[in-house]
Amino acid sequence: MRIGVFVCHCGSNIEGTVDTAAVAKATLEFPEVVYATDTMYACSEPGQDGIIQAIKEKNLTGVVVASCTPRMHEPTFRKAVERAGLNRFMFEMANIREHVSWIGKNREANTNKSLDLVRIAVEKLRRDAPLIPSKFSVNKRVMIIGGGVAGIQAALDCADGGLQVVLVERESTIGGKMAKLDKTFPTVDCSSCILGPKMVDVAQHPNITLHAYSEVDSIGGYVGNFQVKVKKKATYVDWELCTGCGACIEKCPSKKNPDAFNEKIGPCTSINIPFPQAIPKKAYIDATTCRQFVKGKCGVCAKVCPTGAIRYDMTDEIVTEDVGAIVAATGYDLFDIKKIPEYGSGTYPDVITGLQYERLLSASGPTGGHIKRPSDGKEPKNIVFIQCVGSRDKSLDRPYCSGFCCMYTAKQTILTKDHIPDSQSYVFYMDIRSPGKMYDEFTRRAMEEYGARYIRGRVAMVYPKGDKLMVRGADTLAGTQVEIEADLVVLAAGAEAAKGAPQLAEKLRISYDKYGFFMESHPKLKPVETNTAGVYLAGSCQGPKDIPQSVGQGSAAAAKVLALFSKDMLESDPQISRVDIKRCVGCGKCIMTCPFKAIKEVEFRGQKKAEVIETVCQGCGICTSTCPQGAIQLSHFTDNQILAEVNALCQS
Amino acid sequence: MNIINLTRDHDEDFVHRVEEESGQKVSLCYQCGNCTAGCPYTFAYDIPVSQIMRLVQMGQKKTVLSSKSIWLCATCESCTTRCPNNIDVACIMDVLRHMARREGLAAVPQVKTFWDSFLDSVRAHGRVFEMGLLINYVTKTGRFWTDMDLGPKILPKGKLALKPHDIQGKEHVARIFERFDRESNS
Amino acid sequence: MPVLTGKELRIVGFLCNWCSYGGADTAGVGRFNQPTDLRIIRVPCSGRIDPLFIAKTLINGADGVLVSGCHPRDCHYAEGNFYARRRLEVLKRFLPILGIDPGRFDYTWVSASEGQRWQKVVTAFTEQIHTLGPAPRFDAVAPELLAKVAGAISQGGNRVAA
Amino acid sequence: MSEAIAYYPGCSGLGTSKEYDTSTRAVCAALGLSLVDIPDWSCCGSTPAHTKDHTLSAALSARNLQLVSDMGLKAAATPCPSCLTNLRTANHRIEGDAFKAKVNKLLDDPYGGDVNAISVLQALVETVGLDTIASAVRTPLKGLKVACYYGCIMNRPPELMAFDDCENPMAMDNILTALGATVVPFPLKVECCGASYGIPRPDVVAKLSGKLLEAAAGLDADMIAVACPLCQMNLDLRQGQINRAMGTSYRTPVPYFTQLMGVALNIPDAEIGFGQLNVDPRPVLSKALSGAD
Repeated sequence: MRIGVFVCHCGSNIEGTVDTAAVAKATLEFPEVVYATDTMYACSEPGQDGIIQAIKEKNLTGVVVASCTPRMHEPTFRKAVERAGLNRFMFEMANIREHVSWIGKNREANTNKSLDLVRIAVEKLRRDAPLIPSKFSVNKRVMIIGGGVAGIQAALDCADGGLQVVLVERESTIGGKMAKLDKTFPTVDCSSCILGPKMVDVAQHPNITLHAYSEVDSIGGYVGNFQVKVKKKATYVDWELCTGCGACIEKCPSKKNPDAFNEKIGPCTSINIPFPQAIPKKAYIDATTCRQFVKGKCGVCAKVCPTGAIRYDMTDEIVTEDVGAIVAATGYDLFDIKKIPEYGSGTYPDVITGLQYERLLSASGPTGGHIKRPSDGKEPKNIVFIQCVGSRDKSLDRPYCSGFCCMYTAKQTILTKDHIPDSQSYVFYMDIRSPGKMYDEFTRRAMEEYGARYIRGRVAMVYPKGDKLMVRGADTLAGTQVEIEADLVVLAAGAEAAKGAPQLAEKLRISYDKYGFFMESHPKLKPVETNTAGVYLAGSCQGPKDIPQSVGQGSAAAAKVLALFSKDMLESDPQISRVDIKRCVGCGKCIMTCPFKAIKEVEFRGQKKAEVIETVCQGCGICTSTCPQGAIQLSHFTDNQILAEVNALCQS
Repeated sequence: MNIINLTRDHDEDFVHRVEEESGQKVSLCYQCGNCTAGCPYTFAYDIPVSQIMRLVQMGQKKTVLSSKSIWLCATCESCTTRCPNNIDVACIMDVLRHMARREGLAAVPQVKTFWDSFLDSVRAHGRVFEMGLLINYVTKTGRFWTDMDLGPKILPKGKLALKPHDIQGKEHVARIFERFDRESNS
Repeated sequence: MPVLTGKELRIVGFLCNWCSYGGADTAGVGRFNQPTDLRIIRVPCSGRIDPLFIAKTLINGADGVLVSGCHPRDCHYAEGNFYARRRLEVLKRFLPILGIDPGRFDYTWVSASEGQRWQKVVTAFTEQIHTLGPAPRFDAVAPELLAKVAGAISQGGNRVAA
Repeated sequence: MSEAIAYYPGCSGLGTSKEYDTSTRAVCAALGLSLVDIPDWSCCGSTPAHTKDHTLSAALSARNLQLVSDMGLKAAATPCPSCLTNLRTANHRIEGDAFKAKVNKLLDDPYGGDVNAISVLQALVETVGLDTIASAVRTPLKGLKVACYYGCIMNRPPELMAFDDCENPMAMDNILTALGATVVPFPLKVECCGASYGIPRPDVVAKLSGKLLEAAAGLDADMIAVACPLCQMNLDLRQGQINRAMGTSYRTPVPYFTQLMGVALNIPDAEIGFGQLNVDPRPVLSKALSGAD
């Protein structure tokens, strides 16, 4: 083999603490290295041209680039060597930036370590063989998990692009958090007026299949060919027959259940349609409160239903959907305000969350859009808003900013003044975060035009005094303690990962951070991709986002899916396991351990042998370390290659 | 109001000393004001506790150590309990008192006198002799009216012993103080 | 010269591509300073790591070996790290039989988002190896012994058998 | 009979809070909680010590913890939250070897760090248990409305005290409920009373304790049950000073919770020691228990 080594300066990122020229020079001592040079930016156009030119001029048959992480630019350089006529797998990288130059300033140690990393890359490359990808067909259906505004947008864009879409929603209606909002910032648009038509589009789109009140049970397969089992939870109502007339709701005798859609500040019936614009507009029974289930007798809804749709004997059902790509758009949940007992949430009914306040503001909410405080139904005059409740708080393991609370609080002060002109809003804040088009202007309007009094400081405690709530906080700008006698306290509860998000991530085989938010492939450049091919993200499941950001991501994820499906065949990664049938004894251990069922048993001249199904193998190499004979080897991560790397490091 | 020249008047050594002696990292404070909001003594302070934290961050040794606030903190732990950044603010207040003592500063002298009288009593008897403590404090401060009204309420109940209950091992306790004095002077 | 004599020890890391290698990248992007001893070998999954790699690395003269994969349940390949954990646990128990201080080997789980955790892991492990000092030179380990250990470990690595 | 616990009464237990000490001893004896006196215990140093120096403060506490260790016991209970905080803080800081060495340098007999300090309240709730307490009640406190006030450091900071909820503790509430009393939801359970500033800054105590009396009165509580000698002194003995400063006229009894337990368990009056308090709870108590309101 004739190997060329290219050591990148990455401007001063590497060169600052690594003597790249010395590294390049020293690599010429390595076996089969015939050419070595340092280069300013290996990934730039001149950098890549330099590699291509060297391959041609020096008749190189393999290339090592020592630069940044292969997780960043391995595909870039593979394409470059391919352009020069080499097989793109005759290429290795040494990560001398993230793993060397950025984590220490000792130039001598870094230079030395860089040389070591190039040494193992060379040893690995010497044992690489050209690989040819094979092709497999794509099932051009996409599943969107989560029917909030991000999922709705992704579903509509994919469906408009001609794809078959399966939308899975955990609740009985799509709409997500946005459906619960009264108005949206900074335009004070009516939330259900702008979301409602999109929800209707979902219902009417011929390309969209909606599974509401359903959850993803398990996921098998791989990009282009996933099999998703969806659990359709029992609604106890035959939705083919239900017309959404509401007769059952009117007559249901169990009327005092906490209404999840109204964030539990209003009651609802056991058989229910969450709100008038629900999609699908179908009733479902909550079996935990329904008298027919709890007491064993009632049957009122069955009696009054004009279409005879009630089915008390309905059970959960599993349906399997075959899709080629999946978009996760599972949103967020609110921080549990009971975790801050000094604010009295859970103890004092007039301490509520911002989302509960939205329901009090909403005309379709439990108070018909009149702001009445939960304890006694009185109209509050002094309303205290507390920001950062469960955000930016290390002591609660919620150090991140939830992003949208500053804005929705400003909106709520404006709406409060509109609803109750003689009211006074107070906002305790630490910093106002309003970086968006017309956002900061909006918070200023809340103060300047609507008279909201902003107090820079946090609240230490809320306690009752008579029928008021005493709010004791600080005004750090004045350097003083302040007290407010409030009628209602609204907590801007922060966002956290949706319940069950880590479990879904495990089914999708994508990563999540320590808070349960899904990990994107690259924080800057691949915000809606994941590290699992064919799985994309949209909206707050990746981190807290407001509506326009979520919608943008929904469209972005749809664009990614459409681009993926623009090809009829996909290329598989050829870095997969291969069986040496001379060594295989047919013991079947690899078949048992393969997580993807990618190895099958075949007969070869009367003997059992293992065989890898090329397009199914994902290249994890578990089989290789399981095989007692060393007969099954993961290409480019063979035993010989890894041991050669080990030996290269251990030689002195 | 004074102008603070941040290039010249930032005493970084003071910041380090506070951090070392308290085991706390003062840069964690983002000035939310929760400590001031919850502090029962804010009304009595000359500088609210969140601003004490800010002034420590700014290396304003003299202002901090001459403040009354550090002598009025009762270590009620409200600030420490509620700090969103898990800073033990009460411990920092304690450490600031230690430093002020070493600098010979005590902006609320009667508090320091009371505490010193208390420790003198423990040093002499092994336990606090409450009556002796009161007499000692009154003599040192000249505040003869202190709690005079309480005398008739408490004396007939036999609660305030007129003689100290010395413990047998009071020399052990005295030796703790002696060794401490020696260690702090060495 | 692979390590700086007198300053560095020979520490080899086996990291899975999806979580821990990414975590080490995140640490780099965040400029979280680390000791320079560790050299990382990238593998697709911790399940790809044959315990014999580790044994051979230590026998061939490394002073320490660190393995890191995805957190349990968070494996990119669904269950590779379960296999890894099983095998590595068995290996830990067999190291003394090979005459190797088990303190020279450790395994951990670091996700791609945990740059700071990676910094801590590397720093602590490097310190641990420096406390142990350079590994004693090995005279060739009897191949039969290695084969025996290999057999035992692969038994441990097989879910059905174990 | 549970395992014996060393008993650390604290200096005020010999003086200003005698009745807390006698009622604690009597109640624990009646409930089978064996408290063993620590021979020749000394002062923990209280607030004045930790405001002077942390090593000195820890050494004064550690002397007593080592005496407990010498008794062959693993735990010490104290009725006083201030003592408790000092003993626990000493234990916590001594976990650091450097600090431990500094502390032991001041001591005649080095302390190993092996004695846990808890409050009498915690021992009653966790070692004796609410069921045992409830079944020992002879005179239920039916009709009595009580506000339970824990003081600022019984539960704070939570990492150090490791007992009950730091914002809304319930241990005393639960005990009084078990005794048959009606417990009002007192919102200022952990607000500071003014602590040891009664002597140097009585104005501070008047304001802070005044707020507590006001809140209890606002909830129609017959009395405020307390667990801290300093709180008791500020709220009870200084009630007159508070009334003068705030222009109020409260006469709210402020008994120790152990005294109320004593009533419910039919402990002799001498050990309950209501006569030692400034505002005598007995009139209010007998009125409430007789059902005449």
